[in-house]
Amino acid sequence: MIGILASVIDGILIGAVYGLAAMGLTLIWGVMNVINLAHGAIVVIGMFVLYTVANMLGLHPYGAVPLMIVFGFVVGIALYWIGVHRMIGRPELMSLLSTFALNMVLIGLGTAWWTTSPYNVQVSMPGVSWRGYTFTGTHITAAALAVVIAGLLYLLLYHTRIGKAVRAVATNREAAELCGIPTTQVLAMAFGLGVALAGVSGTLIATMFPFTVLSGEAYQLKSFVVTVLGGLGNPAGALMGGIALGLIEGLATPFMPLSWIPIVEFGLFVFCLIAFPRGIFSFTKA
Amino acid sequence: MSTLLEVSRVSKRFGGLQAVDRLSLTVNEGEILGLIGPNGAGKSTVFNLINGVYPPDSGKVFFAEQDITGGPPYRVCGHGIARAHQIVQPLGGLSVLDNCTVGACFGHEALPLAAARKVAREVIDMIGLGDRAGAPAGSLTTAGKKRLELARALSARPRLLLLDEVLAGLNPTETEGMIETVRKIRDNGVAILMIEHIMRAVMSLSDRIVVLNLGAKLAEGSPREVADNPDVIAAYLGDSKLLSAAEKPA
Amino acid sequence: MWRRPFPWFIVAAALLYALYPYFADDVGLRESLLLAAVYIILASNLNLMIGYAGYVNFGNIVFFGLGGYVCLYLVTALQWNVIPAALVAGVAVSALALLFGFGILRLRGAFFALATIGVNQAIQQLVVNFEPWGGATGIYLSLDSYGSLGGPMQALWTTYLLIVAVTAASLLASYAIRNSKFGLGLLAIGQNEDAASVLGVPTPLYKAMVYSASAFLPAVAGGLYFFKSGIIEPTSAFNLQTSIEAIVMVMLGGSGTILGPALGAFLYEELRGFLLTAQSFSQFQLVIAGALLLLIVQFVPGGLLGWLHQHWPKTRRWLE
Amino acid sequence: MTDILLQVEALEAGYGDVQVLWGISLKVKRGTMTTLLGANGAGKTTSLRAITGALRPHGGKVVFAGEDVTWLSAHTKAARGLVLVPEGRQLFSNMTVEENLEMGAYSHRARQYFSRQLELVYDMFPRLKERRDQKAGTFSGGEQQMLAIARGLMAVPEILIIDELSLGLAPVVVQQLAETLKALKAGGVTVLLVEQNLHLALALSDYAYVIAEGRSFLEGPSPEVAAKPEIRQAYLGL
Repeated sequence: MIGILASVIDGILIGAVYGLAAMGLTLIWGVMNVINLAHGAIVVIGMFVLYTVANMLGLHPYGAVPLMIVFGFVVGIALYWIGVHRMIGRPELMSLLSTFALNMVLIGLGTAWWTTSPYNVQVSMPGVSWRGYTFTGTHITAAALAVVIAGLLYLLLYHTRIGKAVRAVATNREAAELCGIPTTQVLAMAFGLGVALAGVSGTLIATMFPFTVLSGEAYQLKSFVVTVLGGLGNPAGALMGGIALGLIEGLATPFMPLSWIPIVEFGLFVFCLIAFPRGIFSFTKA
Repeated sequence: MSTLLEVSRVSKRFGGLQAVDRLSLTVNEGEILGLIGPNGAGKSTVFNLINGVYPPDSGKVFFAEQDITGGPPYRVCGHGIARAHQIVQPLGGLSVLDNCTVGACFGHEALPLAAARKVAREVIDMIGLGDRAGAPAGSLTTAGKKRLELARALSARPRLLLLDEVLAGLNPTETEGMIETVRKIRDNGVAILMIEHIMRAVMSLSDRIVVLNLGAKLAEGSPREVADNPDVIAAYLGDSKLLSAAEKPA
Repeated sequence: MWRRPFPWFIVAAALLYALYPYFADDVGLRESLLLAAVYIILASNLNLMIGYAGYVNFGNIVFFGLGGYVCLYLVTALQWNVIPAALVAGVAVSALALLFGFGILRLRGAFFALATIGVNQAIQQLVVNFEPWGGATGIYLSLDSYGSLGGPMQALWTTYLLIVAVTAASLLASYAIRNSKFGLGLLAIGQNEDAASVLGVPTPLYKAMVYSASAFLPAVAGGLYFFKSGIIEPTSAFNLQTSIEAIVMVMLGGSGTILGPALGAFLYEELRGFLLTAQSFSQFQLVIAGALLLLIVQFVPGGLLGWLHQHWPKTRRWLE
Repeated sequence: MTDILLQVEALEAGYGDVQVLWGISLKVKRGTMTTLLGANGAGKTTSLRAITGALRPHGGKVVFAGEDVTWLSAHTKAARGLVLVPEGRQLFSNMTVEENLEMGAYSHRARQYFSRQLELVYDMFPRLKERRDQKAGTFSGGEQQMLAIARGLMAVPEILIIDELSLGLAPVVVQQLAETLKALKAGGVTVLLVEQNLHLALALSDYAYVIAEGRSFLEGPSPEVAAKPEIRQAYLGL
C-alpha cells in the first residue's frame, strides 16, 4: 500500500513537470490557435541546454533553468517569424505542417550535432526518505521549480501590462487591436513565452532522466495528453492535467509492465479528444 | 395552395440570448415568402433551424408533411430543401460546373455523375454563368459568386429554396438581374423563403412577408399591410418615445 | 474510365517502371525503384485524405505497418501464400479503418490530426506488447517462406513486380475516385465541409469511407514490402517519421492532383538518395526535408503541379 | 489646424470578395456629434471598420487630423486617438473591469493620462467603479455597453466612434447612455455615432449622413434630415 502511495507521489512530482511543458503548448494554442508540433524539439533543446551548462561549461545544473527561459524566449520569437507568422489566420492544417517542418529542422540539426546516442547529466540533490522509500531530490526540486515557474507565469499573465495584453489578444484579437495593442508583436511574444516554458520543462526533465535528441517525441505526446485532459488553451488546466497524468502513471506503474503505460496514455488521449473535446478541467473560454 | 414547409413553434437559445422564440410560419407551394426584421432579429438562425445546421430547443419543422426537425443538413437537402448563403461559400478550388454538379449529385434527386453534370450545365446557362463554367469558382466576381450560390442550390432541383440575402453586395444593375432570376425560379414552380434587407426587392418579389423582431413574429401579411403596420415601422425606425426622453435637459 | 488516355498512360508507365530494371538486370536500381514505388503508394493514398477530403492524417503509416504484420503473420503462422495474405491484410486493415473512421473523424481539423498521431503510437505500443506478433522483436521469415515464389532470388523480383502493380493500382484508384461522384463529394468536403453538408453530401459516411479506402493499398503494399524484407518489427513498421515524409511528398508534388503526390514521392526519394550518398549532406537530410516543407507550406501551398497549373492554366488539362 | 477632424472620401470596402461599400464620403467637425444612418445591411458597421483600420479598405481615403491614415493599422490609429467602440461591445470578457480599462489605455500616449482618465470614467459610470474587480463577461448588456464606452475613453480619443449604441438594450438604459453621450459632447469630445434608432440618433447629433446600399444617400443638419420624407425610403424601401 505504501509502495503504491510512494509511486503515486513520485508520479505527481513528475506530473508537475509534464504540466509545465503542456502549459507552453496550450498557451500558444490559446493565444493564436496554433498547435505547435515543434514542441517536442523545443523540449529537447531544453535538455541539451542543461547538458551544455552542466557537463560542458561545468556550471551548476540549475543555472540552466533561468538561462533556458531567456534563451527559449528568444528562440521562440525567432521561430514565430520563421514559421508561424504567415500561418496566422490560415487553415489549421497549414500551421500544423509548418510547425512540424520546424520540428524536422530542429531535430535534424540536433541529430547532426549530438547524434542520437543517450546523454545523462548527473545532478546531485539529497533525497527525502520516508518509511523506507526514498523520493529523489531531483524529482522534488524539479516539481518545486515547475510550480514556481507556473506561479511566475500566473503573475506575468495577471499582474503585468504585457501579460494582460496577451490575455486580451487571446480573448479577442480585433478588440485588442482597436485598443491600440500591437497584436502581431504580442503574438510573437506569446509564442516566445510558450517556447520558453516547453524548453525549461525539458531542462527539468533532463535533471531527472537520461535523454536523446529523439526524446522529444514522447514528451510531446505526453503534452498532448495533458493538454487534452486540461482543455486546449487553458494554462491553469494544463498544470492540473499534468499532475493528473503523473498520478495515472504513478498509479499504473505498480500494476502493469512499464511498456503498457504508453498504451494507456494514448488510449486516454484519443478517448479524451473524442469524448471531451474541451477538456475535463476546461473552464469555458469566452 | 397546399402547405410545403411548416415551422411550428420553434425556439433556440444561445447562452443568454433567445435567438428564436416560439416562431411559427408556413410556406405554400409556389410562393415567395419574405422574412425581414432588424439586425439580430434571428432570421439566419431560422434558416439554420430549418435546414438542420442545429436542432431547435423545442418545436418542429415539417416539410411536405414529413418531420425533418434537427437535420443533419445533408439529409434535409435530400428532402428537397436547398439553401443559398448570405456569405457566399463557393467550393473555391472547384470549377463553376463542378460546384453545381455537387449540388445536383447530392441534392433532391441524387443524380449519378453524368446526369448531374447535364443538369448543372442547364442551370448554369439559365443563371447566366455559361461562359464561366470551367473557371475556378474562387475566380468569379462578387456578383458571379452570388449567382453561383444560387445556381448550386438550384442544381439540387429543390422544391423549396432558402435564399439568405442573395442581393447583398450587388450593384443596382446586378440587383435588377438577380430579382428577375428569382422571379423566374418561382415561375418554374420552386417555392422560395427569402431573407432580404433590400426592401425594394422584398416588397416587389414577396407574395407574403413575415416580420421578425427579437426572435419572435412581429407581423405577417401582404407587403403593403406589413409596410403600413405601425409596429413594423417602430421596429425599423426606432421608438420615437425615446426622442422626447433624449431631448429632456440633462 | 478507360476511354480517356490518362489510365493507359499510367499502365504504360508502370510497365516501363517494372520491366526496365528486369531487362537491365540491375538489382541496385530495382531496390531504389522499389523504395520509390512504396513511397508513391503511401503518398498517393494519403492524398485521398489530404488532397481530396482535406484531412491531414499524421499516422498514415499505421496502415502500412498493420498490413505488414497481418500479412507476415498469415505467411508464417498459417503458411499462406504471400499474395492472398497481402490482399487479406488489405481488407482487414481497411475494415478496421472504417470502424475507427466513424469515431475519430468526428474530430475536425487539428484535432483529427492529433488523434491520428495517437492512433499510430497506441497501435505501435500495442504491437510491442502483443506476443503472437513477436512483441518488440517482431516477426522473422525463414527462407522456406519464399519457396512458393520459386526461391528467394525469384521472390525479390516477384514482390518488386507486385509492388509496382500496387503502385499503378494506387494511381488508377486515385484517378477513378477523382472522376466519380464519391470523389466529387470528397473534394466538396475538402473545400468546405459545412457547405458540402448543406449541399447534401453525407459527410460522416464519406469521411469514414475515404479513411478506409486510403488504408487498403498501403496495407497490401506493407504486406509485400515486409515480406520482401523478411522481417517486421514495431519501430520500423510504425515509424512516424515516414508518415510525415509522406506528407512532405504530397505537398511537394501538389496535394489534390493525381500525379502530384507520385511525382513528389519520386523526387523526394531521389533527393534523399542523393543526400544520403553525398557525404556532406547525409547528416542534414531531415533538416533539408523540413526546410523544404516549410518553404512549400509558406510559399507554394499548391506544390509543383499546383504551381504549374497556376502559372500555365493549360497544363491543368493534360497534367492532372 | 482645420476644424474638420475626420474626412472620408469615396471609401470602398468589403469582406473577402463581397464588396459592401461602394463609395462612402463624410466629414466630422471637431467638437460635434455626427451620426451615420442607414437600414440594415447598408454598410454602417463596415464603414466604421474600414475607417478605423479593423478592415482593410479596397479604395478611397481616410484623412484624420490633416494626415492620410487610410493604410495605417488599427492599433496605430487607435494610438493616435481614432477610437472605435465596436458593435456588440467586444469586451475582454474573462478579464476584470479594471483590466479592460487598462487595455483601453494601452498606447504610449494614453498611458500618460491613465489615472486622470480612470477617475473621469469612474465619475461618469460609478457602477463600473463599484464592480471594478468583476469579470466583464458577467455584466448585463447595458453595463457592458458602459464599459465599452469607458474603455474607448481610456484611449483618450480625439474622436470616439460608437457602433450601435442601443443595440439590444432596454429603453431606460438607452436613455442613460444618451445622457452620457450628451455629457461627453459637452466636455468637448468629438463623436461619430452609428445608431439603429433613427429618432434617438437625430435627436443627439448635430449633423447626419444617411447611406443606402453601400453608398452615400443624403446628408444635412440633423433637424433637416429628420424632416425629409426620403428617410423612410432609405429604411423601408418605399
